[in-house]
Amino acid sequence: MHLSLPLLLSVSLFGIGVYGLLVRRNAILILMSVELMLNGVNVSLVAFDVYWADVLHAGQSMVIFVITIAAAEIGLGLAILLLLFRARRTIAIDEATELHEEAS
Amino acid sequence: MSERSLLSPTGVDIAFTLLGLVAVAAALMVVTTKQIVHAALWLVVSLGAVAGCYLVLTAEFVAWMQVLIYLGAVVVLLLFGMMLTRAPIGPSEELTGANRVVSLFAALAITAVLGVLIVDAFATTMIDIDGQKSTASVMGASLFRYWVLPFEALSVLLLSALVGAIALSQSDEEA
Amino acid sequence: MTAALLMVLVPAVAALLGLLLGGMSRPLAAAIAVGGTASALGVALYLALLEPWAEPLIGTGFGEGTLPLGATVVDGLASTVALMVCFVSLLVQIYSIGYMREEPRYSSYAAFISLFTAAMLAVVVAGDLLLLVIGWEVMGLCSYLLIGQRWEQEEARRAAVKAFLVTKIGDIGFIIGIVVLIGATATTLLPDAVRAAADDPTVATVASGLILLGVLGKSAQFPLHAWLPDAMAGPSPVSALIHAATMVAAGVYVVARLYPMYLAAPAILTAMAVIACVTMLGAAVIAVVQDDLKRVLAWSTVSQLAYMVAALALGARDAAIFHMLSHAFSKALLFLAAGAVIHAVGSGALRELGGLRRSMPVTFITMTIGLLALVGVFPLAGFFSKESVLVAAEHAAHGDAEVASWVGWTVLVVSILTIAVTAAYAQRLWLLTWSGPRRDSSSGVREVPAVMFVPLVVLVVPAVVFGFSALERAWLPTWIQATVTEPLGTAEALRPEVATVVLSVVAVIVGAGAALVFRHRETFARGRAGSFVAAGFGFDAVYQGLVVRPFLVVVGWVTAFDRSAIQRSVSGVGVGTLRAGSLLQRPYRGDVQRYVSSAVTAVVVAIVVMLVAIAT
Amino acid sequence: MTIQSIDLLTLSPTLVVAVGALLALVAELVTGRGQVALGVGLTALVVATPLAVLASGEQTLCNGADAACAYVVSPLAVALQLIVLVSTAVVLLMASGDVSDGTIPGGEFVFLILCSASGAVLVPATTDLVTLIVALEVVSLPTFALVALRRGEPRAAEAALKAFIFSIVSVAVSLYGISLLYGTTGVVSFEQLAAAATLTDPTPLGTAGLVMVLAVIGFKIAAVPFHAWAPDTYQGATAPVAAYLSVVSKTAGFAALLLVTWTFAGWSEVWAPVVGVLAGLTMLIGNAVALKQRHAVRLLAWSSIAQAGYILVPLGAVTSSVVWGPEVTDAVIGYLVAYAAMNLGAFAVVSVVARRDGAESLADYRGLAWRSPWLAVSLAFFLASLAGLPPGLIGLLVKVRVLVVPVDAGLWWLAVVMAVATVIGLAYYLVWAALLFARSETADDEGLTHRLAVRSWTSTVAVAVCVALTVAFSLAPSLALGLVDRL
Amino acid sequence: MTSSWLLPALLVVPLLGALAMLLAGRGAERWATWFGVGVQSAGLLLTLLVMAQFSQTQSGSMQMVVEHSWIPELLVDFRIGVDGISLPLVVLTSLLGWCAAVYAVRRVAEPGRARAFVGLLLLLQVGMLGTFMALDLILFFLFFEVVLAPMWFLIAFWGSGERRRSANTFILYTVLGSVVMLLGFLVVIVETGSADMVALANGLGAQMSTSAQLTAALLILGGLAVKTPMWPLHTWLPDAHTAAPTVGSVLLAGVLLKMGTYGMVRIVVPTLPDAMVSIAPYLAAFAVIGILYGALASYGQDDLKRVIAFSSVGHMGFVLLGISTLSVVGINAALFGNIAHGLITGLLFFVVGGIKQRTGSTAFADLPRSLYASAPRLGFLLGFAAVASLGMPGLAGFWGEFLALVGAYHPLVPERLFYRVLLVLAAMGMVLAAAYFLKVLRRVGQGPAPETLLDDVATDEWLSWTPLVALIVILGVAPFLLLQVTEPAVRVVVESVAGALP
Repeated sequence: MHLSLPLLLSVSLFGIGVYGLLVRRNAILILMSVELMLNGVNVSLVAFDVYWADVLHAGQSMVIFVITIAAAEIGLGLAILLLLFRARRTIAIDEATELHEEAS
Repeated sequence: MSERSLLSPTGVDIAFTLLGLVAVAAALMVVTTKQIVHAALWLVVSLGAVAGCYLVLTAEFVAWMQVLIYLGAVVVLLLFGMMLTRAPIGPSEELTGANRVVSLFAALAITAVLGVLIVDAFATTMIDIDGQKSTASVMGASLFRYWVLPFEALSVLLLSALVGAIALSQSDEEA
Repeated sequence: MTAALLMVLVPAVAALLGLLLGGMSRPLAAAIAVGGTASALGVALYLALLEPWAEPLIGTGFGEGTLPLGATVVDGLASTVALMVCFVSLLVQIYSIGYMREEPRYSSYAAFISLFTAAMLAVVVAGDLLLLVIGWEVMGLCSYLLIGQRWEQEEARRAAVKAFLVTKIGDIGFIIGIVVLIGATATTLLPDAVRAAADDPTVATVASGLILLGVLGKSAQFPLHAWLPDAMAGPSPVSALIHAATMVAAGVYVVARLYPMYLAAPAILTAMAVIACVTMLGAAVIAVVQDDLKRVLAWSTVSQLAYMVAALALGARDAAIFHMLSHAFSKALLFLAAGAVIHAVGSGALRELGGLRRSMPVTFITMTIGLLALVGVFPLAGFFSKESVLVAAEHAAHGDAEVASWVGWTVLVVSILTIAVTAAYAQRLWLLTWSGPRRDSSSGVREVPAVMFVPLVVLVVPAVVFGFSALERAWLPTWIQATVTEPLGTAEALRPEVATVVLSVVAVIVGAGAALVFRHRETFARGRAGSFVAAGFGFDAVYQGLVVRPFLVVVGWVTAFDRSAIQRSVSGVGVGTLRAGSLLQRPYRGDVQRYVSSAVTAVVVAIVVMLVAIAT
Repeated sequence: MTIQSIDLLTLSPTLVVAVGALLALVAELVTGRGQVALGVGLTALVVATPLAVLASGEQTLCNGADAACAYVVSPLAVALQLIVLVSTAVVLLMASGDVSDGTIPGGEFVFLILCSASGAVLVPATTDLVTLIVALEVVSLPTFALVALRRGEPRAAEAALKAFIFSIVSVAVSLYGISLLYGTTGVVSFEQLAAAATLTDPTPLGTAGLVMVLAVIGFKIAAVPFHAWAPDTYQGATAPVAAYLSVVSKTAGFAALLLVTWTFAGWSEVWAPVVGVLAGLTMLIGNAVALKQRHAVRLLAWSSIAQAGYILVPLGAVTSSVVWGPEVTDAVIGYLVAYAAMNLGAFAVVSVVARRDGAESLADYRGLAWRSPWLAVSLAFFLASLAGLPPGLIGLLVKVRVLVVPVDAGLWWLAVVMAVATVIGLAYYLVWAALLFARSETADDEGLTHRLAVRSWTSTVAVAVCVALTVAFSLAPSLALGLVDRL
Repeated sequence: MTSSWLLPALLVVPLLGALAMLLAGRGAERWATWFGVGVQSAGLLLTLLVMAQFSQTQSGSMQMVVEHSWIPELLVDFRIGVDGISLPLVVLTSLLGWCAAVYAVRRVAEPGRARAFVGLLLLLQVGMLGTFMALDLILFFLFFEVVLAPMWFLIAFWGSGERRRSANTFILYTVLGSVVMLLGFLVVIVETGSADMVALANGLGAQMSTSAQLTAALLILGGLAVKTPMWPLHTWLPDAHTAAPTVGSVLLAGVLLKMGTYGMVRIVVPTLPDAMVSIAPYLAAFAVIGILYGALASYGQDDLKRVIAFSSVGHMGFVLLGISTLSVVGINAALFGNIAHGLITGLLFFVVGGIKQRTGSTAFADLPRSLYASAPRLGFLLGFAAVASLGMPGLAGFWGEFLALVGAYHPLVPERLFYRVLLVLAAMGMVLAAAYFLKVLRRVGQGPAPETLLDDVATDEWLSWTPLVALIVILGVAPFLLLQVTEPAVRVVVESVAGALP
């Protein structure tokens, strides 16, 4: 099987995640886009792990760790979002701009 | 494994390509759909397709982990998040932000650059799939032989995420 | 500590004491001043007794390793001039006691005069070029301070600054000259430096030319003469001492001291001759039309100094020194007498004087003798000294001097003419002051007190007797001819010659006669005060236009440039940074998505740039 | 199947801190008072410090013959661990005031800080990219919760969100970079990667991967393209948390940078120019924007961005003539140690004044010298040190030590940019120092003094510790500049 | 055996004094200024001891050297010592510090902050003395910077007029200069591997390649030129002087400016001879521009302090000319000019401070006239200081300028004719100097008889000023007293440059 197939998949997932991250106004959709980016990374890691037939399975172990990290992050991210929602009734990113530079 | 150009795929290639296309299409829908709930559902489809890809790549344990944690826990969490933040059910216009052009340019740029690099580096390389089985036992062995430190560190990470989330969700009234 | 240095330090210490203690009481200040000058005269006499003309007294200075300072040389020339300086200073100090009775700040006045005496003596006995420069500049400072004594009046303030700056312009040449001399001959000792410079014509020309600038400034020769007439704003004793006898003569003395170097630079000598002729005649003509008693005498001094410079230019150093000494006595006498008249009448304008013969007999007699000496009537000192200059001019005309014969002829002719004009303004001065109807303003005039007219009488003696001392068996030639820098040759006497005597007598008669003829003309008394000539041939306007105004324009440019260009450039940098700060601050409006998009773009750009860099 | 042999003593610093976190949480649940949790936390840190020094040079979690160990404690690592431990202790001291008056829940606060600290202690000792990323994640995740944990400040959530999003994006980018590096070399451990880097020239994919790995490091040390979150997050968070972010999390970032740059020393022509340009931009933008600040914590945020620029300079100056080695690392560690002391001190004083007088903007600091002379003098001392102006001697000496590297490498533009940046930096530190001693026009001096009484003694101890450290470094600079050789 | 505890004591005494002032409670306000005088007197005593122990014959070699390593990582050793070049400057600093302390006893601008004022003065003293004694490049740089913070505080909080803006311009300009100088030092340290000034001076520096020497020299000279100040880097000086309090201006003009020229003679000339030989003509040209520019600009000023500030630019121009000749006479002239300028401008600023205290302002627009009559002694001192400053032979000011001209006649560098042209231009500066000082005396000293009399010089002012007046006269009449001390040391410096000459 061609190595470049999974890599192309990972790059496109990564790119789509970046696009979603930069364009979506709703915070939760941003989290989703980040998940896509991380999945892109995971595909690439697995592909390289299988390609190198790594004895240590560094790639696949790393994927497991990445998945766990993603889960932890989503948990905390949602907690922060809820806090923000409770404070400002909206989770649109471009409205969360109270902290900024005053042009003095 | 004989060198074969990209154009003469074997069965494995075909399966992987199909699953890949499904994943990419679903991902595109996630970032473009007008309805927030549909986005979550498309995410499920995309992650499922990726899990399939892992299976094709003989990364069996990782595939099950993907299904269990991502589809099971993460997406469910996201849905809960949407409910709690009273996301509108029907289509709502203002989901995509203003600087669309810049974001598109940035995303395309990073994809194009990395894509070119990858194709240039690995255009003809093949993966020898048969003969490799990264089942749960194999992964378990390598995890606990080589990767104990990150494993332990992750436990601290999860615990701190847990406590953090709880502390944040306590409303301001009680101590 | 050689005796010469002692002679210099005594008046200096007197000046210091005068400043510190003088404020307490007038008599104390007067005592310190007169005592100091008297003891200086005593030391000068003691030095004279050691026959310095036979064997010059060399004193080494201090700090021999790095910068030797304070070396002194006393030879015949030095001790003679020192005696003259101490003598005249003493008389002026005594005279000032009376003259400055009502004036405020007498103690600082007397102290500055002592300081001046010390500075002049420093120049006279200077054995090294550094002591010479110190004396030279401190003299300028004292002249500035004393001219500005009555600084309440505006013209005194302006005159003081003008005097200092004009002489300072000359002094810059002087200092550069000294620097060149020290640099070229690698020694600061005067005798060695002069001898070394005399051997190398280029150094001699450059150094003597530059030093000449300083001499022109101090001796008020054209073109740096404009300050002397204005200096008359100072008290008369100051004019007598500084602007007649000593400081203005110091220039001549310095040239005499460095004479071998000048002899080695004929071009400079010719220049000196030309300048002397211009100044001589010009000043005399201006003197005729002046309307103030002291300004006439001031222009007369400028003219007489030109005689000395002319003598130096013709290689006759002894004649120049002889004329300098005789002129010192007679001009000091005239200024003190004029001071007495102003003190008595209250104003120096010739219009308000007249018919004072009976009311001020002593001043009348002494001033008349002074005028006769100035004009050069036999047997007074002026006659012999002027004749010695004319004789020197005649010899130069016959071509046996270092300069070209045409120079000798011009000097001779111009001198004769000047004698005539001098006679004219002397006669006019005498007539307007002493004869003629009594003015109402001079009704209550009485003779000045004794303390003022005694110095006048004392000064009459040298004015009369000094002339004979230059003849055959007399002491003067041997004294002034003996200098350290030149071997002691046979001192031929300064005898007048028949031809020049006849010419000068004729000139005197013509000049005096002209004055008598025009005495009834109404402009005679008033003179054309505002006229072009009276204003020194409009030289002041030229000086103002060529020097002062451009200077102020440049000052304006520089101040404007400093305040605007450089200032703005400095604060500009500051303001620029602040503006950059606010520019850089603008993108941070709080939208995290915009931050992230710029971060991601930055990563992509970095990757592309590094790929290109690696590829090359 | 042999389980990795674990030598607990070498691992002890990380373990003690992690266990301390748990104990603190339990203590708060049992006694119900936040101060006890702080006490437990402090003891854990105090115990961990000597252990860290003892563990110098050890290594553990090695498996089998080739002894490729997972946890290696080089002297460099110990130095970084010391900075983390001491700084966290000072942050805890600072936070006692906020904990006692309820703005921060005591137990959770200490737990989260210690979890993050244990990650920060782990980072310098990692030996492969996987553990490195996990450790970095352990450091940063708790900080978002800490930032958000500020009762009575609605903007805290926004601050945490900004930091959170920046973090996950930069982690994602770095992970992708790591996958590319893994792809081109097939290995993740630093030794093997280093061997690969010295043998082969940088491949295009490797270059891209390496540049992308710098992303998460850029986020942690808030260097230019990844700095935008810092001012908003510091302003939104409480002062002790901001202090923690600006010192400990930045130290973890620099530890990662040192490890990555050591690994890829062979490919220095890839990362050195990038780090150099980032250093230049960070110094200039950090200082220039700081000039315009009117809010105390925001100014300190921009100042800490600028200071990160200075610390990057030695690594940016690595060229063929100046190779990655003690000359570069001593400069980085030296500056980091001094920066920790100075910056923590400034934040300590700001936290006291902010809590006591509700002082937000610089104007509130006018005439502080008349109200509390000791606080004002120590703040002026810290600002002078940050500016590099005597009496803040150590600030100047570490800048000199950093400047030597680009001059030695002949990188003139970097040396000149740093020189100019220091001068711009001096400007805004001076403005603040001038305000401290200015005669305060407002007559309400008396109003502020009565509230003086509320000050808790622990925050004074925090300020005192920082002053003592900075003065000690000023008098004996080789304590900071030669820290690594001493361990 | 020259006891080596003297020099460290000279630094430690004011440092302890400053700390005491910092820690002293509010009660110390009353005796703070007297404490300042006590500490400075102790410093002066120690300086006299140093002078006594200093052997004039070997003034070329470092004496009383104290040396122990401080920061090995930066090659920094705490190495201090004194030789013919630095001893006079150390004495000048101690003397001016003492005069300033005496003057400040009853004349601190802000009564409430005497402790801080004295503390800052003592800290300033440590910085100044340290700079002149340091024998290690980085140590020199540290002391060079120690001076900035106290001077900034003095100007910003005790000054007058737009003190804050002037203080900021002063410190930012000087820090930029010193940072540039630091870059130069680092080039030297990196190239030669040593930071010891003495070793660098006799030979180690000369081994550097000419291009490295040139870069290092340009950087160091750039930094020092800001401090000197050399035209066109002088714009901070007038503002700083106008805004500084009297004591601040005295120390700023009296000592801080000398650090620039001292640095050149001690570091740049001997360590980087090849570069110095090629840079010297440009330095001379800038120096002469500075002389003329300073004189012309000060004639056009409308404030007494600004006139004196620009006169300093002029005088330091002469000092720079002296240095740029690279000859024994020239550098001796520069060092003499340093001391003379310190004494004279110090006295001038004291007198102007006295005038400002009595009349409330120093601007010509509202200064009363005829000071000679309203306060005769103060008028005399103004006159004396002005005359000394315009370079009247017989007073200290003249020798610095005259010997610089003599040095310019025979420069060690080949461009001899160029230097002679500069010599003439510089001499013209003297007459311009006379012009603006006489304008000052005419405007301030003279004028119509005054109605009201001002109170004349008080005893503490006499006490503070007489040493300066005495020294100006002594050095004027007997310049060899100072020249004998500096000559051997300068000869050593010039020999190390002579090797680099074509």
